[in-house]
Amino acid sequence: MTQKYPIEPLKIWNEAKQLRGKYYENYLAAHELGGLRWAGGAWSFSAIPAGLGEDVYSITGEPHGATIAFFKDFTAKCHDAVEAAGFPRTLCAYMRNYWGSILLDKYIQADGNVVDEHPVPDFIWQDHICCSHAKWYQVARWLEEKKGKKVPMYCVDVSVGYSMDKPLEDYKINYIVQQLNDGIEWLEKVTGRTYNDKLLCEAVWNEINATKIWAEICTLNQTIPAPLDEKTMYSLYVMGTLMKHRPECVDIYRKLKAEVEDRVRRGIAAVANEKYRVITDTQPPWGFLKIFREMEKYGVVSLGSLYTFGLIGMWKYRPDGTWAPKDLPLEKPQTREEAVKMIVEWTVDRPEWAHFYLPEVKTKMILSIVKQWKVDAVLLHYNRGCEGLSVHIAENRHGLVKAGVPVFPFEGNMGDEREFDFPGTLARLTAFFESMGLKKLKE
Amino acid sequence: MITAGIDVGAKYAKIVVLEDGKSILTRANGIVGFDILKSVTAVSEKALDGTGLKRDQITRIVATGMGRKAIHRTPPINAEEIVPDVIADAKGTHHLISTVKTVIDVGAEEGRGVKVDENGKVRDFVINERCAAGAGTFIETMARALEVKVEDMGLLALKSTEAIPMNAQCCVFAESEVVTLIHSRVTKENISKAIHDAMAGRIASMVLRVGVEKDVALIGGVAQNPGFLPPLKKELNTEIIVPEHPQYVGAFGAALLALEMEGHQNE
Amino acid sequence: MSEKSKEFWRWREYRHTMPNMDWHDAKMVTAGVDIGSVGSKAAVMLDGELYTYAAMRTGGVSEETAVKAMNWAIEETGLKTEDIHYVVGTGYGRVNVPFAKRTITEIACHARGAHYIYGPTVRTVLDIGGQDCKAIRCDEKGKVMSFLMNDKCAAGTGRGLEVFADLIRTPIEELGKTSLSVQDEPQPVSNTCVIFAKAESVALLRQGWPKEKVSAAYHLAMVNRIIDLLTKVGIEKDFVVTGGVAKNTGIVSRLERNLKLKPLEPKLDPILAGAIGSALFAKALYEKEIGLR
Amino acid sequence: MTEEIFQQFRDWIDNRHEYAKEWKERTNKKIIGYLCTYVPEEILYAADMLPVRILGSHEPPTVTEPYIFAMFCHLCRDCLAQGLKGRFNYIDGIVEGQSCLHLRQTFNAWRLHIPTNFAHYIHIPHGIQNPHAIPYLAQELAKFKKTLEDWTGKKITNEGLDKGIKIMNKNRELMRKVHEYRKLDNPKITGIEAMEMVLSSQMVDKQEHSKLLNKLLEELPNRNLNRNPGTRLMIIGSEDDDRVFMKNVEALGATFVIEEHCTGSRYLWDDVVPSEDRLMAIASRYVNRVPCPSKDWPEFTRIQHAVKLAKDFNVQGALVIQNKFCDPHGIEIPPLREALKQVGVQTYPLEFDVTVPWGQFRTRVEAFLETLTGLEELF
Ligand SMILES: Nc1ncnc2c1ncn2[C@@H]1O[C@H](COP(=O)(O)OP(=O)(O)O)[C@@H](O)[C@H]1O
Ligand SMILES: Nc1ncnc2c1ncn2[C@@H]1O[C@H](COP(=O)(O)OP(=O)(O)O)[C@@H](O)[C@H]1O
Ligand code: SF4
Ligand code: SF4
Ligand code: SF4
Repeated sequence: MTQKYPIEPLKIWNEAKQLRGKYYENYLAAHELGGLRWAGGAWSFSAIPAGLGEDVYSITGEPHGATIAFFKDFTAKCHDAVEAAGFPRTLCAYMRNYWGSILLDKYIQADGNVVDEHPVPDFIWQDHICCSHAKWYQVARWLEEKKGKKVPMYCVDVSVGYSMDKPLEDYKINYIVQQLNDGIEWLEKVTGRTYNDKLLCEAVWNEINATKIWAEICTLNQTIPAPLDEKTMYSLYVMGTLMKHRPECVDIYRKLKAEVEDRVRRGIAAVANEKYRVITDTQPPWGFLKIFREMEKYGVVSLGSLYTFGLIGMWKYRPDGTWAPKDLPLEKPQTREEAVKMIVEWTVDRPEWAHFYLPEVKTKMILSIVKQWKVDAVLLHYNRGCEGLSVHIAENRHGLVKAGVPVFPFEGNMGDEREFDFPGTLARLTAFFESMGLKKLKE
Repeated sequence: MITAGIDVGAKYAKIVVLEDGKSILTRANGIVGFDILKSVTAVSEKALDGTGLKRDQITRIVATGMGRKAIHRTPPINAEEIVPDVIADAKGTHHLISTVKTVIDVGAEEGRGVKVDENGKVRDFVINERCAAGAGTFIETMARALEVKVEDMGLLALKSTEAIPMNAQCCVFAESEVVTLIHSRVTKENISKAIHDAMAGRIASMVLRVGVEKDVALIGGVAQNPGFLPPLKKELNTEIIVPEHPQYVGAFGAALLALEMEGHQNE
Repeated sequence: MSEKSKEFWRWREYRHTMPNMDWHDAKMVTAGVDIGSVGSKAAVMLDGELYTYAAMRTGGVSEETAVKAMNWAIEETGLKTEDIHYVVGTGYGRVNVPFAKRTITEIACHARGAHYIYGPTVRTVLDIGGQDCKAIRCDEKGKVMSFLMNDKCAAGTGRGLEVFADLIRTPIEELGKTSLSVQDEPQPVSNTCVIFAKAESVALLRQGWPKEKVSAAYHLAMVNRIIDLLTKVGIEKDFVVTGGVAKNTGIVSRLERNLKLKPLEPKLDPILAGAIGSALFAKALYEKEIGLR
Repeated sequence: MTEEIFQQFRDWIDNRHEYAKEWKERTNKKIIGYLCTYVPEEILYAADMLPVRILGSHEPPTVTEPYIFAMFCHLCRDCLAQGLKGRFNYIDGIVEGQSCLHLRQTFNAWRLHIPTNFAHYIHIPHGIQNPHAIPYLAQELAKFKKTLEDWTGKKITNEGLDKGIKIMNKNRELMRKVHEYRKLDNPKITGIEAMEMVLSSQMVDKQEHSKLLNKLLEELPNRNLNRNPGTRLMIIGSEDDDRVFMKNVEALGATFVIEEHCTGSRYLWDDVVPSEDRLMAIASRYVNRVPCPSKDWPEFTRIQHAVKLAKDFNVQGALVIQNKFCDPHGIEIPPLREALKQVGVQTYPLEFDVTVPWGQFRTRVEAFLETLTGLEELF
């Protein structure tokens, strides 16, 4: 069968892969490099500890949890260890992966290489909006303490809500700003270092740029054929979850954007026989990414999801009602005050925070994607591994069905393969495609 | 033109042979053993037996059901096409009840809810995931614990005098709960009702995910169980139509699809 | 009975009286009756030594089964129920033992029974019965320190094995051996649910796997689940297995292999642990009653 | 007399809806349903409204499937089911005080699918251990107060707030006094009775409830329960209103002498300390109260509190229950059990669902009791 569109591998692929690998190595080697390392979540205000110096390396829990999930044997060991320690198996799967590696005292790197000893962070820097965010590290700290290692922890409460149509009240912004200011003092105290406001301003500006460029890259996927598919995006958005405040991240996203623009110009597709465009929602079952290959056999391309777009990318509604990358602030911050306020105001618009509060907002954003990205159907992952991103998911399903969008819900778990039935899901998924009039393409 | 549909279920194979999409020439069912091909061949021989019909007189066979792949383009049956259950269910039910909007199909190991449009096409569907407690096997397991024939379970339930809640949702634990109930001298009638209620609750909550729109039809082998319909109606708070020979509706739908496909090919 | 309707899951029922023992010589005759969800066991002890016992399948009505098991155990010994000083009931149907003076949970009884059967070095007892599986930690006297039972899903129990025996048409007593006859261990069946594990086994058989291999896959899945439970409670030596499934070599030898820990060899039928434990408690209770304690 | 008082508590629970409807009829005032005990009932009393807690009915909730994914805890689904079934059709509004995601989902589904005139979500801070939480909450409460005022067209005065604070403080204080009788070697009330006392206080007019508590406190010194208290148990965990379970366990030869959850002592442990700035005073109470685990970080203060309760009430063992899928509480189980173990209190974990499988649980609880005290003399 002849291909409908030309395809090409991404040129930047290897560079991205190396960057990611390096990141995991640096964290491990932080002390040898004379630096510090900290642990926290993918959503934490990572630009703030950047003011401690250029030699501060971090590891973020969610992408690390996902990396673990990718290697099923290691995951299984993690889960066994966590259950043996008496934790319920219904908890956040990433968190259990993370705890598991502490309990096993092993560290897995991006390429699946497992080394002995889970590196203990010098401090924990996290924020809290999902029930599990701060608790994750509180328990991580408890587990380290049982091994005789005391880890100081700071956690910022960002659970102030979200409003769709008007900005958050000042006292809410201030509440977060005050905590970050305290946090800076705390960082100085626990590390004994003097805080550098200039580095902070740089980091904030990097983060703002990186997250905006990512949104622009996602926007390019509105093209038919789509230049990127979701599986590829997973490998690229991860930089934003690991080091969104770092110059390397801005740099690679710039290059990536240029390359994708070029693909669009030349009509290069991600899936050669793109016929049917879908998006997903929330993290996929990481151990089963091959489901995307199965979809391609029907000419189906997944363009991304609110999750891949909105976890890193920053978006806003334009006056004309379109959903688009958020505009940059007018200028780079110059002082600590400006920088802290700017990053708080930038971050509270994160789409992946909005839906924590109002299901209507999430439905609205998904519907915007459906319209602007010319999407035919939405696959909703009822994800047992993450209550944070599956909160209100049934409401979203409702909203989509009401708007006439075909929806395929499936149950799974992003990080615990025991809760994902691959053959069963595949059978139902192909039934869905066939009921949409698609046929398996002849090979 | 003669077409046929074969529904190769988890437990039973059902075959319907159809003339011009109107009259059913023959139909039969039988257990699916380890060797699917052999079992289905036996069922189709049973169906054709005495009708004078031969395989080569059947223009096209469409297979559906869990085991459909085993007979796809494989002799001796050589089903030309295969379709997922939900599509066959929708087609068959819509043909029998043109006003149907929601089809509930409960088989041996799977329960399904299908939303159907005015042309008999699938609009949306849901299939039970992972727990066997929402399908026919559940009642079969319980029948064994009660030492009652499956076919009699429903009638027993209809004679109950009292509603008893059942806690355990899992087949196996439900079995031990049934044993506890037996020991506490609860009547078989009441236990049987509790079992049907529990299962109806599970199916209802699954179907509610796609929403219930009238008319609602119940098909599949479990539709033949008279004890299941009343609690399901109650849970969903709606009337439910059970077509004649509900177990064959999927196969019937497949036979209709076979005819349609022929039509397209000749165009 | 035709081959077709043969019930492979029906394990053999039996009784036994120890030779060279006479109840007339005993100061204390006590008994334990363990009414499990699948098996019912009765044991009579003379001054704390096992004298006679019976094991049979639990019927529809526990009270009847209890009486039957007890009567069968004392059959031909000349002993009458009235001669027994104290009876303790245990097991799932413990409250339905009409002639028992007291009930004690099977958890305490299995630990104590294991202590009797295997000796005082036992620290971890794994009881795999009909519908549940218990991991028990005990001290040198056979007293329970902590325990866990499997939750929600009944996979990993004797009942599941019975269903499976029927499926592959192999008598339950030989099931374990069959599963050990394969060269290399296959992947375990993935579904932990009894019902789906069965469905998955059917699928494997349809793919042409020999039944030995499917059996190995099924046993392995069960063993994995059991190990999960064991690690939660923590395994300490010496480790023993009790309950009916202790007689299934397919389970026990895989436990040994995967835990890298050899369970002690039973000196007595391990299905009796619960009944023996309760008979020993009966003795202690009787001593208390007559002022010996 | 005492028996009649407890009977009244029970009747209030069993007939909570009838009570509320009758109350409304009688007083012509508004009733507000709330989901989590972080809702400051003081302000609702100040607005002359009756706050009633929305709780489930322990029937398998099939009706919630379209609105809440089944991996969320049964409480949040069961609560929504009550609304969908119209059992709370008398309430004038619904309010949620931010706690876990699970109840937030219930709140939103309620707001979207069940007709109500008023729905308000208070963003109670999670960072209760940081110094900015109290002033921040005071502002959130001011917003809540204003929304109420806008809705009713009636100002909430300082006198009103004082009244609200007084009603709540009084009720909590009386219930704490009753709890003193649980410390006795032979407690004068059982666990199920205590649970029914606390539960009913969440369902009826606190002033009426307090009247009854006053009577109860007069009677209790002379009460003799005539029952062997057996093992002194504690129960810790997520929300728990499973009365069947409590009753069954106590029938096995045990007494629950204290519980740490929000339908038990956690609800009544802390008072508002009055001060000129009423909203700051209320905010302090909700930030400083015995916390729900979702808010309790970086230190485990609730665990420390549970350990103290275990000592003060001289417990012999604790059942640690987890509502299936409840993350905030589930996360803390191992640290909690370890902390109790360190002070010599053995624990046993149980996972609760919308109904408990008593057949399975009975053996476990009995065996746990046996390991604690039951069989010592038989070895
Ligand atoms: N008369 C009956 N009474 C009760 N249950 C029945 C009856 N007939 C069939 N069933 C049940 O229906 C189920 C089989 O339904 P079917 O739709 O053929 O399933 P599948 O397609 O999955 O094999 C079995 O579980 C069986 O117990
Ligand atoms: N001879 C045997 N060989 C293998 N398995 C056996 C044998 N006898 C009994 N079993 C197994 O033991 C189980 C019953 O164990 P038992 O300890 O009596 O359970 P319970 O006390 O829970 O009823 C049966 O389900 C069966 O799987
Ligand atoms: S449950 Fe989801 S949102 Fe919450 S911490 Fe885990 S991964 Fe993050
Ligand atoms: S709960 Fe029971 S029926 Fe459900 S999956 Fe588990 S063993 Fe199977
Ligand atoms: S039980 Fe847990 S998850 Fe459920 S409402 Fe309570 S705190 Fe939230």
